[in-house]
Amino acid sequence: MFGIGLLKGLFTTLKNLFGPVFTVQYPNKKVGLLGALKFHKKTPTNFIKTQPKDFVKSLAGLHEVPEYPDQASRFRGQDFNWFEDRCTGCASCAKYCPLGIIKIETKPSTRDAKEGSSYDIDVFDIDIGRCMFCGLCVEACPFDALHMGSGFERANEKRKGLVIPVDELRTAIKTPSTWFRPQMENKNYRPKEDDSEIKDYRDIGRHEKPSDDELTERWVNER
Amino acid sequence: MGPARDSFLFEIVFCHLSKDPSCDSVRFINLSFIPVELNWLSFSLTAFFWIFAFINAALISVLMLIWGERRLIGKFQARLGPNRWGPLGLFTPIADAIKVMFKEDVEPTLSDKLIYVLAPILMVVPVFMIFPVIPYGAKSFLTNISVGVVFVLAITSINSLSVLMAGWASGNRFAIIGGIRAVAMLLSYEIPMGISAAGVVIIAGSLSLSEVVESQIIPNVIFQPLGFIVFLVASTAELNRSPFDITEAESELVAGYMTDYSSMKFGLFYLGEFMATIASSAVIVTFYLSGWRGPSFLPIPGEFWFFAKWIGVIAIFIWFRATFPRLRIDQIMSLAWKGLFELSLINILVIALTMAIWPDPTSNQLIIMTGINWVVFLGSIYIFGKILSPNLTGNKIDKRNVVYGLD
Amino acid sequence: MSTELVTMNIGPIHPSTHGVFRMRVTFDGETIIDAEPIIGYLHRGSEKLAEERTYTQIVTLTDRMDYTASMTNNQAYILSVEKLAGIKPAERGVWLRMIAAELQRIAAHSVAIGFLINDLGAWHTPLLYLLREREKILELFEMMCGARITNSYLRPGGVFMDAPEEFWPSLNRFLDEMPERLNDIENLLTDNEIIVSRTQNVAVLDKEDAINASITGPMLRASGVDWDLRHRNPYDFYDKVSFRRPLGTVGDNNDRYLVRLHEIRESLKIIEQCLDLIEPGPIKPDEVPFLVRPDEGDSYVPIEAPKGELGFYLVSDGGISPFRCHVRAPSLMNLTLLRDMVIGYKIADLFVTFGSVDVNMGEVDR
Amino acid sequence: MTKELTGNEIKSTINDKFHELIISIENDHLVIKNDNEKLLDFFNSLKNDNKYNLLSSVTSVDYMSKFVVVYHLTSIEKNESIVIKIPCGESRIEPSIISVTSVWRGAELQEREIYDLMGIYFHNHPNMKRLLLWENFDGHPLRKDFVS
Repeated sequence: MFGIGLLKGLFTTLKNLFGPVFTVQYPNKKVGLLGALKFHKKTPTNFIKTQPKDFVKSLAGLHEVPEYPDQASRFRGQDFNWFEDRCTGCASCAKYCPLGIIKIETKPSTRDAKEGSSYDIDVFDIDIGRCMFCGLCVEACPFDALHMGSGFERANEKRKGLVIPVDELRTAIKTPSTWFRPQMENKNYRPKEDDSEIKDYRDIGRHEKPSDDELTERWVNER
Repeated sequence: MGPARDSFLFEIVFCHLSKDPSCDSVRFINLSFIPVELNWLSFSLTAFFWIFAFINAALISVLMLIWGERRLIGKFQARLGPNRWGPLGLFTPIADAIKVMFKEDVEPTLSDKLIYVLAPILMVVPVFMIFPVIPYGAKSFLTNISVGVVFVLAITSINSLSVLMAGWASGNRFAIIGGIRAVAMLLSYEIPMGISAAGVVIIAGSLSLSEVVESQIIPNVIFQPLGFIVFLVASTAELNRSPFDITEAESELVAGYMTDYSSMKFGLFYLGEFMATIASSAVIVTFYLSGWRGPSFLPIPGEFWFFAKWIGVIAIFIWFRATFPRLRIDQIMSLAWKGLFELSLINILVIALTMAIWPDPTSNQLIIMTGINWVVFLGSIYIFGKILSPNLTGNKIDKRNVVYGLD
Repeated sequence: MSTELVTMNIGPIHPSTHGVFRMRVTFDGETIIDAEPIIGYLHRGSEKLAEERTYTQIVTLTDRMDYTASMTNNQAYILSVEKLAGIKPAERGVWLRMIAAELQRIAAHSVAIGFLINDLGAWHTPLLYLLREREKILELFEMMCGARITNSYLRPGGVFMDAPEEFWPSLNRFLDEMPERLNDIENLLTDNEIIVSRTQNVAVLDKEDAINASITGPMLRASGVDWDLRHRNPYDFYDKVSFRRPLGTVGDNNDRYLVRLHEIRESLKIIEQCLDLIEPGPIKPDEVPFLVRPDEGDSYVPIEAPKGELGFYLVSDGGISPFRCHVRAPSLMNLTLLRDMVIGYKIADLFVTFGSVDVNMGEVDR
Repeated sequence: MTKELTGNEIKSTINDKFHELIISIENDHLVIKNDNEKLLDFFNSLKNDNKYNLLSSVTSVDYMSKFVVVYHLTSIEKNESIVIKIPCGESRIEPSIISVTSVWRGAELQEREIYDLMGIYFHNHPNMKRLLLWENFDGHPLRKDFVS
């Protein structure tokens, strides 16, 4: 009968009206008292004492707490992580970059006795304004020195600000993504968690190919 | 001065201004300061007060509706809707309004300047005139004009002129097509709307909106469902709301007749459309949902029932918008002329016949009449569904499924 | 009564031209009497750029062609490279890329259906329901390869990295939930009288015309031609899985919608079979170098992308980058008959037909 | 599995009267002479007699010494595919070839694209204009000697 399809449609939307919402309110969401307590992990009395202003706000449902979308550990983020100790200045990354946005300048090492076997890096600039985050530079790095980052909040007003200079790469907090670094996944390392910062390049380790037994262990027994 | 003072709302303000002895009984507190000789002054002041109050109430209700529509559609679509600005996003429409006001006001070179400016005004002003005649409660109405039904139908049809003016004056091809579509559609839907409203008038025996409400012992939505459906569909079309939003048709005509409008001129169209939704919902509540009448055993004022039903009808419009795609112009026209027009005629015929048999129905007879109306309603919807569905596309609509490739 | 024809430029900036497509349309009142598609607003010269990139680097270019179906673009390109360079892919890598490609097909068809219904004038509701499901697929992709749209997941010989452990339970959950969501979509759309009356018997395309105009993919199958390259020319391991091919009966807009909807269900079945058949092992042969250097020659491997037959014609001169890289873009071919399909119908049908063709301007212009 | 015919197999399928058009038989394709009169007959016979009804792809390659137009044809009924290559424009001055749009409608946009990017003119094409680039664009970018 004419109209049955329309009614079916109306009931489908009605069903969704009372269903869950799928919005993720990045970067922050407004919560009421219960949400605030849950987020801060505090008892009500403690919350009033420590954050009286937030308490009042939360009563009106206006207290803001940060909310981030779930992020996979392989997420190819914007801030590159680079370990200078590992980098030999071979410029593989610069060669494999499809856009040629990595600029490397080296000079013979002053530290190493054998001249020529190692280089000091003077310039290692990555122009992420043109980067498409394909990760080929990371894939090409033979010494696991360059990693994709896990952040994604590098918006800038000027194009110059989109170039990551070598000094920033040296000093930045290192929370690399596990893109093309299976050894980090095997260690259950997850970026974007509280203790995920990697201070020493040795913590990363080098990737060794898993044996067939290990693979069977991992994939077959799993399912 | 006479008819205006029939109104309770008018009287209560008037009597607190004027020392007129005739309204001693109305006053709560005796603060009146204007002597009887200056009654014209108190009269004017009262009128200005109510004009001010009604226009502002209408504007605020539009802001509320914009917020409510966006929130509710968001929920229908399994997302949140606006929630950043103010608690639950309540201030979002205010931010919208400020943004619209401060936008650059562009007038296209090819536009017909005078008509271009007049059109948005004509969109908004008539809608304001509906609110004073609606009976919000047993005594809460501003004026009870004796031809309320005709007045309401006449006023709501003015906006088709405004849409045509806007479309024509813009000098934009999208806008012209939108305007032409609007005229074709709005004029067509006037007819079933008027005829189904006649069914309401026959039952009430009066053109006054208060009488219409008083007469609904059984709400008209139950008493004459066919008329209600026709009126609901026709007023959805009158409001240019989905699934009849071909005049704007975002995916076809960008924004239809208001493609070239910007700034507050666009804001006025926006305002007019939402206000028309509110006004039409109030009309539907009055005509078919027994207005302010509620279950009499509950000690709740009639105004509450009116507003509850009002919000309910608006929610139904929003629900339609969240669910239905748009009809095509030829389907819309054939729905009006091949479907709703006949259905409204059937409705008025049945109502008139039953009223001729029982001119002064008792409650038992009313129940029998309701039964007859429901039988006619289901039967005619079924038959017209059979006849109409092939006519909508000009081809037969069949239930179709895919076949699968053979191996 | 004398009437005047109106010629309008629809696009490149228009809400429902799916990007930067432009049509110069002549109307007689509401009826279309001529329509000329004008394209090129998103031309980025991918084919020329490919001539100065290595074979691995071109993978990143293919992502950006049909940006709603990067995985299948990768697949088409990689298959062509593998044929050109004689690389035998690793089995697990092939299974992984089949899973990825079928997930991508679900995502691409979701977008296609959602925007088709949006072109019909629905206020984004079905679109958002479908994008909600697509979002889950994109999250799966993010787990697999760290990106959601521009995946660059495939490499000559397989994929660059095995799927992580958390991928499999998520995929299973998705496979469990999706059929129910599809039922919701069907309830909302398939029997809806407005949609049915808007789409049935509009823009009918018959078999011979469709084949003659090189139209492929769901559009060809909606016209009733049983031509699915996964079935007729099984690349990867499509010969090891079984699936049905939904075909239309009339070839109108409604059939094109139905075929896409049912293909989503078939893709779910294929993924389930892949999950049963996938076995541990290397995801890429060890001997494939980072710099692929094929011998002189050319190769063309067509695959069934969500939009139709997608193939990369690669010519090698023995160097590290292709001498010529041509993309057989299904979106472009499917536009061939747009003019013939819409003439005589109403303005509103123009956008619905364009939506049902399901073109992606990134692929049309390349 | 779609059968990809070798050069010899293609030669044996096509009508004998077109054998004179064959320049060379390669491993997986046939090289055909750019003969404006007979080419259309040849393609018509491929479509109608040999049932190669789906024109998968038309493209062209600039080998510096010559341009080669490559046709990938598929038969839906027989599930076979063939490749035909036609060299043209040895002098690099206004290379041209007959359009197959009248045989396969699907060539319409692809031939326009080739004209746009490679500069090969197709005779008898209903609408031989640039497709992707704008009207006054100077040069044809996919040519190897193109300098921007």
